[in-house]
Amino acid sequence: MNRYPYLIIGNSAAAMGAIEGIRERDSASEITVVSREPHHTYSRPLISYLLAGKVDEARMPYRPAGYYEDNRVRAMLGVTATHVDVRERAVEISDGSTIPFEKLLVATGGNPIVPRDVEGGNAEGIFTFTTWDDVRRMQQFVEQNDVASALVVGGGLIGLKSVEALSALGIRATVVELADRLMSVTFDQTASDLARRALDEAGIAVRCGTTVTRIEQADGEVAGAEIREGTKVECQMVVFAIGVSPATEIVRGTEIETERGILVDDCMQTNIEGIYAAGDVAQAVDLLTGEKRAIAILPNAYRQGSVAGCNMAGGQRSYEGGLSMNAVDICGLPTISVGVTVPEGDGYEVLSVLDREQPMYRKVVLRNDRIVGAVFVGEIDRAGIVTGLIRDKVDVSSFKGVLLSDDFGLISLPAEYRKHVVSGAGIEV
Amino acid sequence: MKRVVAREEFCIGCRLCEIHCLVQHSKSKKIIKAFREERDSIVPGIHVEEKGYVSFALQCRHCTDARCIEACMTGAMHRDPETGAVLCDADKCVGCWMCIMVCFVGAIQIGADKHVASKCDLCMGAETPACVANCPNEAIVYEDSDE
Amino acid sequence: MLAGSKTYLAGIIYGLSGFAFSAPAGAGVWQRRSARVIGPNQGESMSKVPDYKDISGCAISGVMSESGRLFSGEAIIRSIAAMHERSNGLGGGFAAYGIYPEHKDHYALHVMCENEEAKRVASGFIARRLDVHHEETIPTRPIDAIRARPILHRYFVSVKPGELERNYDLSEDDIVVEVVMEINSSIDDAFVFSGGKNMGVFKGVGFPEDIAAFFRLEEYEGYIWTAHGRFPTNTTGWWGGAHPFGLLDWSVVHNGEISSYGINRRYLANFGYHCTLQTDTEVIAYLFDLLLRKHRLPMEYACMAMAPPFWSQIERMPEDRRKIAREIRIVYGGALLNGPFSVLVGHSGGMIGLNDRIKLRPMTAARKDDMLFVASEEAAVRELCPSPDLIWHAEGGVPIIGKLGKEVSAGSAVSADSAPAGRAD
Amino acid sequence: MRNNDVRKWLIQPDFVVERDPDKCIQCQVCVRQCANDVHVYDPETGLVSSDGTQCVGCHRCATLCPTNAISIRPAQLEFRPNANWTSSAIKNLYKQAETGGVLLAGMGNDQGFPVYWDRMVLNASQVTNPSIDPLREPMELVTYLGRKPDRIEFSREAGGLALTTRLETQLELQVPVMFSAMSYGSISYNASQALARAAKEAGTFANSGEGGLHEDFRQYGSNMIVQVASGRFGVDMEYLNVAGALEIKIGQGAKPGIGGHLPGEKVDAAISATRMIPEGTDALSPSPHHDIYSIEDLRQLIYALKEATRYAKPVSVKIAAVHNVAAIASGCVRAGADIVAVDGFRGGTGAAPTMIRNNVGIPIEFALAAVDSRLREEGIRNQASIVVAGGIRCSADVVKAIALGADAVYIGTAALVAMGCHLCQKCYTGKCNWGIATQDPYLTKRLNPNVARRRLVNLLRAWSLEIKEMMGGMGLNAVESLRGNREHLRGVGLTDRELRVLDIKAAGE
Repeated sequence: MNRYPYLIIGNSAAAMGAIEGIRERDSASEITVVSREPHHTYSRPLISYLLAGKVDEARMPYRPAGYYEDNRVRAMLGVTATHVDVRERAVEISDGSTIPFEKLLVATGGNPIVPRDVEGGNAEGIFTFTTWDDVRRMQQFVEQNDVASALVVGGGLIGLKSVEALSALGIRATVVELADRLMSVTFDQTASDLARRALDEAGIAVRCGTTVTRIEQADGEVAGAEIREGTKVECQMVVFAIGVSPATEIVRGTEIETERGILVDDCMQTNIEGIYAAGDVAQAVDLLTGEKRAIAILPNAYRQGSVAGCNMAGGQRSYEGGLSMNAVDICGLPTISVGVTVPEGDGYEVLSVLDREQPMYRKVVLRNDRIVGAVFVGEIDRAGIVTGLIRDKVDVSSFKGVLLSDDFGLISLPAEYRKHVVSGAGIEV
Repeated sequence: MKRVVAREEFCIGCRLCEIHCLVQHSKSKKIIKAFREERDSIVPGIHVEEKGYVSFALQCRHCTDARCIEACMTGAMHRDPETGAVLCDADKCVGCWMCIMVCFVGAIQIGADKHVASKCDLCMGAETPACVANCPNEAIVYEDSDE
Repeated sequence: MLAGSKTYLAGIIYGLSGFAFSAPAGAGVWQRRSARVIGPNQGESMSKVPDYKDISGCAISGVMSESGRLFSGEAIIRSIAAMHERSNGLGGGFAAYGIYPEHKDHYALHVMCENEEAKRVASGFIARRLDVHHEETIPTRPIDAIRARPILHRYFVSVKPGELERNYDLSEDDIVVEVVMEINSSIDDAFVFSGGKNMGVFKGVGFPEDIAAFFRLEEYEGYIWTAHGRFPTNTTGWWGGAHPFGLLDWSVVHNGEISSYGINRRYLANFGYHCTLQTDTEVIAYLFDLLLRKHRLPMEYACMAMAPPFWSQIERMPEDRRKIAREIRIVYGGALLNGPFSVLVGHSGGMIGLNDRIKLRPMTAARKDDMLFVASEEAAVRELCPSPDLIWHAEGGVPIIGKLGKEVSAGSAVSADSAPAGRAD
Repeated sequence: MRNNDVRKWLIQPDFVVERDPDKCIQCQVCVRQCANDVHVYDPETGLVSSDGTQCVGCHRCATLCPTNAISIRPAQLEFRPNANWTSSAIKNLYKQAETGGVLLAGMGNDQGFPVYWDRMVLNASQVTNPSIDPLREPMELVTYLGRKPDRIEFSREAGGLALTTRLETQLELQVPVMFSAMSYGSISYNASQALARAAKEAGTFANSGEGGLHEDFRQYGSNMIVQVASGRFGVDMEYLNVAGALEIKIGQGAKPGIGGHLPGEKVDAAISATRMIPEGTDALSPSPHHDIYSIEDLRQLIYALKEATRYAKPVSVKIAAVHNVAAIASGCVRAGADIVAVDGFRGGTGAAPTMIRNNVGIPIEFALAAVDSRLREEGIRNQASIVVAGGIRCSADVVKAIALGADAVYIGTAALVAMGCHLCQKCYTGKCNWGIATQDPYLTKRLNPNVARRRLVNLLRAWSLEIKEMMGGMGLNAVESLRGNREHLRGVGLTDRELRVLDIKAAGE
């Protein structure tokens, strides 16, 4: 049987990372990509910009046209892989055929979570927001219907970007968040307050500590919504943006170990030799805790894919661990949040500065004189330096006092680390 | 590839690198005109950090293992296949600031228009970047530093 | 210690500037005078910094029998005459070795005097200081081209035994030099122009072939002959100023200009030599005297001091030789003769031809049987020896050494190897 | 009032700083570069302005200004013209009336004495003697410094001739130009390092000055001459033995008869370790060596140093050019000096009393002529090399010095200028804006030693090329034929007496 040397299920950041990782070592063998979406690889986070009209479809591709040809990639687009046959080392696809492989990467990403218990959840005008096709559906809906207002359920990254996009289309938008703050995974209350103010100024209503309980229908279409305390929200469309779960269905029932996502080692390999997973579907080691955790962010996805690709092609590269982090521009307010920002338990030290007027907010969370988390709102230019300190687990006791000062920069760091960063780490001497 | 390497022991904090970077990236490329008309619309790709008598000029390291490229969701941040420089395509950048978040050197800034990231472009393949050419003390040098 | 010794003070060569300047302007053409054009300003102050440059183009030639066979002056006359165009009639001269076998143990003083009174005073002085074994007029014949001429007389002398006892620190040579110096410096119009044993210098104002005819040199027989034809560009010439220059039995004929004269002169002053003639040829004679007679350097190294190899060449030498060459350059930097020159030095033991180290003046050498020929031009050699065994252009800084009773030196053998094959007929 | 050189009552500024508003882009480079606070940025107006009161005329701001917006001119305020009471004489009186102190100055004598180098011209070949093209023919500048025997002796051995003369150690110079004594302390670490490295690269010597030799510079020892001065700073066995040669500093051209004083604030940890004195204490060099009150004492020190270095290092004695310099030099040679270094009255310094700098000592040209002639008269010229210093500005000065009789020259000010010095003469303030004569870490890093080294090497290279061209023109292809060859010099505009002292002819003779 003619086995495919490299088979990749998925066509987004992790898949591109894998292609590029493979191609660094193996420029000859064919790579096969199977994607259920019919599109050339595109930038998933750009969908909110597309919806908002800030970018056009021509700018959607994540890699240029001709990318597959240039990289000798056989792209099977619009084809859904349904199951991994571990014993036969083959993937079954929707038309019933199978693709035998030598090396497999599962990079199927995540599935948007839709609550099942919401009354009226079957109405027209309810959307999730993770794919290009979601944008097209929403655009079509907005064009065909008189949508004056919308409800976004979920105040995380996707929720905020979608509410911002809807707002940009002239739709009055409301966002509800079950937690007590926006971006609850990475923001603290203060950051959330500042973000909320920015949303307010953009005419976006925010309700925290609540969620939608019922969707009203009129002629099968969304006609409003009721949130927990009984308040009604006028809306003609609802967007569910309460998170994604790893798209592990393809390995369900196989010997491949999963928890929330597919468990991988630091080579991004599953418990089955030659089968790898990367991206939002994978549950890889967390840099800070050392535990395995699914962190659905693009930088991690690409890096995991790249590590997997390298190892699939016979290389030796390990993943240093993922770091939960987010950069998001909320209606013109730049924010960056990294790692543990709302510490729970003892042993943490929190430093922060706040200027609500600017607004400017900087906060770092330390544990054992190492930074484990940080939030930057307003001024973010030097945030990456802190990310580096977190990643490199640098003892900051000698310069703790200046971490939050206005002129914080590399110059504030110990000379040795600074030189390592400037002339060493950056260029990997 | 050739990279700009900062030598902090010789940086005199004059900031001529910043000034000439701005001029180089201005429309007129004439210093007085650039400062009169474009000073607020250009963020120099090089930035002098100074504390006490220590100072150095900082700019993108054009890392081999560039996290900004990995983190870029639009593909705007890319490596020039010819020069190896890490460049940000302003037409593609949407200002998500992922690159700023992952750059542990702190060498990427929010551009003057607040919408796209701004960084050193090594003067787009110039034989000598403007900052290096105009450093009076050779505190930044452009040299081959392939690992 | 050489410094301060009374021997080598002023006027060691047979000429003295102090004397020259005291001569009345417009004296006979043979007289000593400043080498510069004589003008109304020839006063005291200018005499202190005399011009040294004997700016001239010249012809030189030398012939030697290394076996010591005597041969007539006819040969050297033909050779120098072949280079007539290199002279302009303002000076010619010859040195001949082995010409006075019957007086070979006595110094032969050749004296030129302007008048009888000067000759009378000089003769008396010589007789008082030295034992005169024989004296005679130097034979000459009348020549149309030679118009003015001094009285020419020669004395065969030795040092009085008492003189040596009185001057215990001086050698016989030293005493003879002292006497000559005194004559040249203190007796008006008398000038000793030759003073070695069994050799003689013959020179005057005129083309060299005319001077030879005048001195009847074809009647002499010697084993070394050197000759000089002069082409001064800025002087009327005078008899004493013609080449060769002599010091005891050293004679020097020279074509060229010593750009390093200023330091060579001051270097020699460090050793008590005070150059007083207005010519750079003088320093060459002194340097040979210093390096060979006083410092007893082997001929090859004396020549190396005067025309040393470049440092880059020294670097490539075998270690022993490199060490010597390096020391010579370091210690004898002041003896380096810089500038274009070719020089022929005669002495009773042989003849040395030397070019400046980058060979800016011509010099051709040839050998046949026991004969060594050295001349400015190949034509002057071929005139005497149409088919030499070897003929070559001297290399810069590599001396051509003719030794009485010896083979031609290694230095010239090297040159012979590098001579074009077609020339070794 | 601010410290140092503050504007005092009655004293007008020396310079006016003009800023062309059409050119100034408010970039503040000048503000950051001026250690004297001449330029100020006002964040409220967003404008840079200048006040010339503190300006020393070092041109740092004008040189770095990217738009050439700054000009510095002498202050326009003139006293009523008075040939006797010049403005500098008057200002000096004001200063002294204010402070009651000795006037200080940096660098060399700046008074209008004749520059005799400029009154001597060089020779060239025409027609009768070919000039030599240094691009096509070898042209040798290699110079050996040290005691040389009068003659070389051989002994006859079985294999032939064997050299019996053993030459004493000589310093080999690829170019007859060395860097003068400038101590670490008077100049910065970077400047010292640049000089040492340049000397090594160019095949010549740098001189440590009297401040010891920093540990880091010992690796350049074979191209260093180390000084033993009256303060004996930093002198120990390692210091002496690591060097190529030793120099006993008796005097300095800028301040003959005066010692040195490095203020305690400049004596940081590194300088303290190098000089072997406590940190923060003044480094005082006595005026005389208190163990040398006469020539026989000098002989003892020379031989003590030779003993300490097993007779492997040449010993130089550096003296200031004073009236009877020839006799002193002769004495030094007879006392055992292998090199006599003579420093003329234009020699530089980090600090000297102005009156002494401007009025004591004689021009190096005369001193050199006198010393060379004297040693030759005494027949001891071979026994020592002559090195001259003090106002050598260009390669022609070097050629003239060598023709007058020097074996080599020292350059100090010229080397500093090559590194960037603008001769503002404020070395003694410690606020050298060019990073040379300062220990302030903010200022010292302005001198990148890699750049300074390259500039020094370039300077020596350029001078070598020029020296070779001039020698070639004279028909000389070895520097030893130029050395002491005064026939290649002629005087222009000199009196008979001056010509006689210089022992050169007048032009036209």
